[in-house]
Amino acid sequence: MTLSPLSRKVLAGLTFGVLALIYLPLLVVVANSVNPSQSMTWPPRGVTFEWWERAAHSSGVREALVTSLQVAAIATLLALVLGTLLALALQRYSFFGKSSVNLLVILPIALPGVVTGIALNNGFKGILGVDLSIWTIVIAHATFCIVTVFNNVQARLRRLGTSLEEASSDLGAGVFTTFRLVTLPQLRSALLAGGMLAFALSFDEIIVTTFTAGNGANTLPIWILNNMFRPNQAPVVNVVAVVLIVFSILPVWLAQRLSSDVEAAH
Amino acid sequence: MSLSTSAPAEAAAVDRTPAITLRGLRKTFGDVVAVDAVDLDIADGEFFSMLGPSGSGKTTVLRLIAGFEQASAGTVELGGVDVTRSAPFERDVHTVFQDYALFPHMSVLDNVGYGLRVRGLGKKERRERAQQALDTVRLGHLGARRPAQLSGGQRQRVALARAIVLQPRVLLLDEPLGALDLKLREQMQVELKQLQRELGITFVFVTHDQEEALTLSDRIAVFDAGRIQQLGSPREIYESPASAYVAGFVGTTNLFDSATSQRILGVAGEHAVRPERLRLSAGTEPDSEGSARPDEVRLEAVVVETIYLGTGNRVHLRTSDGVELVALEQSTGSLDTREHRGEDVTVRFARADVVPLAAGS
Amino acid sequence: MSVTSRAPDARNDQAPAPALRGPVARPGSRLLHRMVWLRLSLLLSAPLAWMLLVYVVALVALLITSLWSVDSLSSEIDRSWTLENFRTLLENEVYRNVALRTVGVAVAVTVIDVAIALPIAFYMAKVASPRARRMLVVAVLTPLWASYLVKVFSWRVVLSEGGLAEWSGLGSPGYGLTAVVITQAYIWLPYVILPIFAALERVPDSLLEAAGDLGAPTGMVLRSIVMPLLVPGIVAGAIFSFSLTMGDYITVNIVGGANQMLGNLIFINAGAANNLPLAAAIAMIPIAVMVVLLTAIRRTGALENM
Amino acid sequence: MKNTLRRGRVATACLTLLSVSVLSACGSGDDDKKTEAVEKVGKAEGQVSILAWPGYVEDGSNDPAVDWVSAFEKDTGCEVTSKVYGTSDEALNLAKSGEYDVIAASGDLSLRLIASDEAQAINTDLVPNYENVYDFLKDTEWNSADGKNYGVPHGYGANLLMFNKKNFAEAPTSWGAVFDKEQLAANKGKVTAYDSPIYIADAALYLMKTQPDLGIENPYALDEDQLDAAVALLKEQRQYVGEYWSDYLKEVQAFETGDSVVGTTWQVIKNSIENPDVDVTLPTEGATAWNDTWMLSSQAKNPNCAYKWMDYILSPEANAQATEYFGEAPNSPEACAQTTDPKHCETFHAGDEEYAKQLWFWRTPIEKCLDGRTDVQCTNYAQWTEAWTEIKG
Repeated sequence: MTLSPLSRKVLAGLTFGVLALIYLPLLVVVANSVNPSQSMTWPPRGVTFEWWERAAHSSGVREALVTSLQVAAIATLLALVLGTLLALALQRYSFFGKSSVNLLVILPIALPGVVTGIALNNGFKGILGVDLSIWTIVIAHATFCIVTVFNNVQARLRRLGTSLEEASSDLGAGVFTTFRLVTLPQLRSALLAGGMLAFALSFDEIIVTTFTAGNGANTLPIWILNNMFRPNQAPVVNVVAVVLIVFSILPVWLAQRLSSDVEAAH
Repeated sequence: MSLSTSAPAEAAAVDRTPAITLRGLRKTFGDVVAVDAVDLDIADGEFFSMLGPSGSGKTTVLRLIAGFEQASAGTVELGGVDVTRSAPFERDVHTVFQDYALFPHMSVLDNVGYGLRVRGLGKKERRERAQQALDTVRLGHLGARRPAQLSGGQRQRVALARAIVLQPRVLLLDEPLGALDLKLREQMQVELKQLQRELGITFVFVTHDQEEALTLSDRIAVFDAGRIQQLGSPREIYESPASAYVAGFVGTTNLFDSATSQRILGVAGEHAVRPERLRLSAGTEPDSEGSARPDEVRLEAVVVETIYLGTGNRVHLRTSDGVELVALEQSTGSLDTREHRGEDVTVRFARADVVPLAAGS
Repeated sequence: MSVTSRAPDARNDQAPAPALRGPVARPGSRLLHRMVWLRLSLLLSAPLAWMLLVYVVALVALLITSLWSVDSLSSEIDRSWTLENFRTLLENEVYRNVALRTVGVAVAVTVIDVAIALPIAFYMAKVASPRARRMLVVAVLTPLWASYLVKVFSWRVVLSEGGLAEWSGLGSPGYGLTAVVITQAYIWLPYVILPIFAALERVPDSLLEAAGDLGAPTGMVLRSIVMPLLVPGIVAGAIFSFSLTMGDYITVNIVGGANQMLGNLIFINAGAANNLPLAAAIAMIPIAVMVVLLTAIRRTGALENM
Repeated sequence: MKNTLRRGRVATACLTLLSVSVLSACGSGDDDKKTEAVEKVGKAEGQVSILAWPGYVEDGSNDPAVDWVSAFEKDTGCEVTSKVYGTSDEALNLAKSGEYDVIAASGDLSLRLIASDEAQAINTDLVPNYENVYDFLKDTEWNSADGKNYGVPHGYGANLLMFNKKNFAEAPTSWGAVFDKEQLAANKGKVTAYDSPIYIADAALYLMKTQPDLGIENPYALDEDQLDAAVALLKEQRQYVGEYWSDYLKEVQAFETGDSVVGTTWQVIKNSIENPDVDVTLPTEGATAWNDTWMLSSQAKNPNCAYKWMDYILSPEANAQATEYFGEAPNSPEACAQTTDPKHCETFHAGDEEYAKQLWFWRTPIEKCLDGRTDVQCTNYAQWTEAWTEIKG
């Protein structure tokens, strides 16, 4: 389709304008991480690195960060396995109740977090009699992360068709060999994309986490929530956010590169 | 038509176990009957084609033989062994897919060596045999490439190499030339035929292209609505179509329904005449030459359209009582024998060339 | 139709290498192939058991809890059936107002996000060079990693009196529903851009060009060719932004002024007021809204392609 | 953030409530749950698990400079694990899990813990530092029952009136600044209030002083008519409210920028505001307030370390650190001597009994009227919550 140079320019202008808007509040965060005022009012009153120093020495942040990474990693892993299994079942077979299963997978992300949160909280404590812990967070996160993996894998499977798997089977490969040598490599970039999104969702989730976190299970968002509104801690939270943004660019960029390389090879 | 279909070694063949035996094979998808009670024996080493329009069930039969589909009823035997319930990876047949189905994440050499890999062959032997198979299809120099870097014809040959490297007894080819342009297609036809002769493997070839089927096959099964309409050598199929359907699908033909036959030929029942059997002469001939010879049919007609084909002309005609005819004239070279639109012509053909068709199809 | 076998004219009787003959797959593989239901149940059992045990049980329990009440003296849950909570929801107009306000905000956020995401996703997928595309995706994804709370709070700073919005001369709507809509639209925008971008990426360029060739003007190409292919992506993004907004109670606390949304009511009843049955009953409102919405969308078939 | 029972004037209501709980304690026969105080502190178990408000148990992990837990661990050999909670109700649920030895409870929670047998009586003799605590914090109805002590007091603070001088010709001295229509009109959209059902008590307190015919004796004991009056007052106030606050930082920021100019606050918030125009006062009507109690779980697995903790956190050094960090009045004159800011206790009016007399410490409203009325049922916290939802609309 041919776009007039003008519409191209308008689109480009719009895109970069919105991107600028997206980054504006982040700039505020950066500014406040060096703003001497504890209440983070605008405009900043000067420059101080006190908060950065405090953040560097805060073992609470470090522990929360490690907890968050652990939770996100395990939840993502679970979501990858469960989401892929579901996508294979729903994309490759037809069976009674298929559309209900499809709806069920979407539900945890489609229902508001506060609903999922109290439902799981009530379920863990009231029904299953489980004490809340880091594992209840993992279970809750995995539950709503399944759908991101599921969506990506299902879309890929649909595009892939079955002929590669048939070819492999035709050439003598059994069910598992075919999955390992043919299906899985074809799913790689879809798994990467789905896993990334799942990881990001879990890493920054606060609402469901609030309801499912147990004693001592402080994820980073919970640490932020606990500290954001406390004396002397709020500016440190800004520092943490800035560090997160900076460090997230690398994995995001790498993943993007990796998945587009895989796409290109197709 | 280039193939002799006479069968010289009949005596030897009779007690050979067929490579493929299908009995009462049936496949339904929900309410749709894709394959309906197919019985078929395909001999060892035969080049066998399944011809039919899309949706006629030919590809489903192929997939049933390969094991990608499970038969709803009936049996599939390979070399006398019942494999109806076996998985594709248990069957000693290999398939060349219509879209080639090359693994995009592997090099050409790894693609060809895949079947050897899953059979647990060592890397060295694997590479040697794969290289050999690539050499056979004249792609030995492209082993390091990815499938995406190959042309359509090259991919087609890789798919062939990937299948033959396993030395199957039977090779199934699902419209393998469908995606190629005409020139490449003709070239590949020759290569396929040669390959089959050299390897001595049974080829089961699915196509909707009647010319391709006629050119390549030892025998052809013409499919329609999930059933085999006619089975025979290319010559039998072409010269003696068993039904109006076969006559219409394989080549062009002039079909006479029962009433027309009665009027023109004096016999009831459906009949067919191939266009190249029709002879045309200009003008309505005077009665003085007498009526047609007893072994000949003579009709008067008007030229509706003439189409130049290079090797000759295709002439569309209509008789005075409204019967539409098509005639094929060989080009004689020097003279322009082309009939013109609106011209009156006399059409003759031998009664021997008229094929009676089985009723009801 | 039975057929007599015919011998082919050419035969080559050389025996193939024995190594290549015979079945090579393991018995488990064979069994799995034969039993379609077994394969399916192996695939389905783990995820389905997970979803049922963890999630469906929890939702059903929530529904049951909404039919209980809390004994005011002991603060213990009284497990006798009552529709009292739902009567409260129906009779007290506050709940209706808050529910409508919440849905209104969610709709506004969703509409704004889709409207912004469409041209941007289109530019990213179809206009930008592959290199620029990658950079743009990174640029859209990166803010997801800055903590949600921090981003919301920085909007509070932007929108405050004398804040960045006023400072830059744009003016600020102050704290209130408008601020909530702006902030939520901001927070969820990447979640809407991504699926639409992914859907657009799957639309082959050739399809657009073909439509252009046939003389269709750009606008018509967009409407007749691109939009239908985009619907699943838009639906996915819209569900994201709609449901995430519906369930949020933190943003409205921070920039919503004196307003409250359904999430706040659920949160305060489940936590501070220790009235889980009422919280569960209120939670049925967003559940009902989403189920109706999803069912309607499922009719269009967009859900299967989500 | 804190829903606490008020320091009540009438003890009988409380005793009635407690007699019920004692009966149920006798009937339960649960061997794991102790209700009688021990005679002496035994050997340290090596660990103690604490449930507390954020900022009460700091081990330096948030800020290396803020650490009074490490010293305790070093002195006693008791490893501390802690969990913070957001509301008293959350704390009640957590306490019931039996995983915690010591609980820092606000007034409403302390009584509920006792009523549900989750707390055991303590022997204040085993907490030597208890002696120093201000007498007016001892033996109150939110930390003792039936003549037994169920905990030791931590710190306390009042809910004050904060205002921006620029918006007032003359500094306000009455809660009328946030409840009187005429005074509100001048600051429409810039009024703030504490975002919790317990804030209804603030309105009730104002009504108690300004509309005596309503007969309010205790802002936590409201019959339906009195609650309706308070709700009506708050609904009117709602028209002028810019935002409600429950987060510390939110109010600090709103007063810094001028988004809010008048409303209820804590002393610590005022202290964080750099804007010199913002001031704070204890209005003539008095104010609501909170006081927290360290309690011992009836399921405590480490009672000895728990006793050691209670004594430690009552020590002048630790109490000074914790209350100064949180921003509230310490519990003893000795602690006041230890604060890093020498004026801390002056600022927070620690030990000022006259000041404390004007405070109505948070309590949870229950059906049984806390002011001793028996002819009428009072409204409970669930009704307050519902009312609060309606007020905000």
